[in-house]
Amino acid sequence: MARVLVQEAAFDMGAETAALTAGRTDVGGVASFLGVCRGDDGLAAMVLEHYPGMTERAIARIAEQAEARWPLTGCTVIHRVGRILPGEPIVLVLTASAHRAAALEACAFLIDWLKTRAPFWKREEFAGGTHRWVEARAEDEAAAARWAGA
Amino acid sequence: MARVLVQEAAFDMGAETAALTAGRTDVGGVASFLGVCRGDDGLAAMVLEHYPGMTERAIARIAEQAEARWPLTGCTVIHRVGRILPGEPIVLVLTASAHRAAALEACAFLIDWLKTRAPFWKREEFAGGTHRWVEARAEDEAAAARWAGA
Amino acid sequence: MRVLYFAWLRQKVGTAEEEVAPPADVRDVGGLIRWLAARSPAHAAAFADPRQVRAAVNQDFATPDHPVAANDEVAFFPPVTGG
Amino acid sequence: MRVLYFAWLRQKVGTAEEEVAPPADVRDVGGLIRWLAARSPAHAAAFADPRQVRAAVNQDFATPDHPVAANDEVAFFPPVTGG
Repeated sequence: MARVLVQEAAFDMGAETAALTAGRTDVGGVASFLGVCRGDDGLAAMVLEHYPGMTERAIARIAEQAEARWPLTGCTVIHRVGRILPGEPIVLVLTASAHRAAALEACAFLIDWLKTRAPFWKREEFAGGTHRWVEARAEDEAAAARWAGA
Repeated sequence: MARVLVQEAAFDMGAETAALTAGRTDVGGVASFLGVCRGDDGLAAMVLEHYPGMTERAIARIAEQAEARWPLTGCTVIHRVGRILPGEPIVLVLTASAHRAAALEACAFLIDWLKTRAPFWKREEFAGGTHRWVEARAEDEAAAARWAGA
Repeated sequence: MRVLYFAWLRQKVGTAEEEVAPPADVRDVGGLIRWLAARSPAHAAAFADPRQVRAAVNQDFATPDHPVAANDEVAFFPPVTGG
Repeated sequence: MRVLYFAWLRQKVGTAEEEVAPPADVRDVGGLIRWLAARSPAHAAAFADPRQVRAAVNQDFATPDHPVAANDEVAFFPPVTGG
């Protein structure tokens, strides 16, 4: 059962990682991906919107798929919403397993699927007050699609 | 230039991750792998030995290869030696990049190569005082070999 | 029927949520889009490019042929950009 | 020539390090292994299965045909098991 959180607040990656190994000795590795807000082209902030209810359920289902596909001992997905500044974390994916390959693959799977299947929308705010909705990228679709064939 | 540490002390994964994004806005993601000591079959402790000097250089070279192959903005490898208890971390690999695929692939590459190319030797200590040197695994060789062809 | 809009669809329609009572011949997501688009110039603008519109019915992704009924929650939004 | 042993090779030889002065016909890693193996039963036991022995010359991995010279640091150890 994955730990899934959608929240405005920052998260503590060290504490979240420690929680996946605390009190157990069957974990051989924890893979993780921390997505961070880049400050390209004078970006002042990223504003993330989600669909309360559906977003949490969509992430939980993606995590269930990962848990069905790889022998995970734990899985955590935390995705922030609201206004995020360049350099700040946006998303954290953690996967724990007895074996490293399972953890590493499940982590890559989860972040690829989050990018294309979880209802979040990003709006970029620039210095000067202009803003722009981020468009979906074909390469994110391609990255997610590679997990369907295997 | 990668940060490479071989040490007995524990490390702070959160602080190491934060250091790769601090004061910069060109990092889009940090991938990581935390290797943890499993407690299979009544293991009491794992004792890690290394070749001082050569080990640090070997890791630095593997990190240089990763930095040449993927556009990384930062890379950290910390490997513990000495006596490690089940549930405790052994190794941390962190890779930062503007794009997630580069960070995720470089992280998997580094841990696969560390397993087969860095001079560490593990001895398992069991309850009752017996011990056994861990043997190299063919599947670790196979995992490392897949990076040679691409 | 409860209709939700997210991201730029919300901005173009001018509301995040509305209660609607489409006629009986609106049976699926595609039919609902056509009916909503005729409600106002703002709705028409939001649905102008159907390739950029995604839908969910009762919080599950849905294609244009997915049925809709009176008590459903139907959401419209652009392709997702999380992660 | 400085010879180092690690892991179970160190335990079998009974020392972590020794200074040796092999004869001139010991020119490479393979020749050094054969010469060391003849030094004592402990050495012979350590080098009994050459497939389980890896070497480094001056802290770089080296194959049996790698040359060795008087001032080199040569290390012997089992296949690595880090990570």
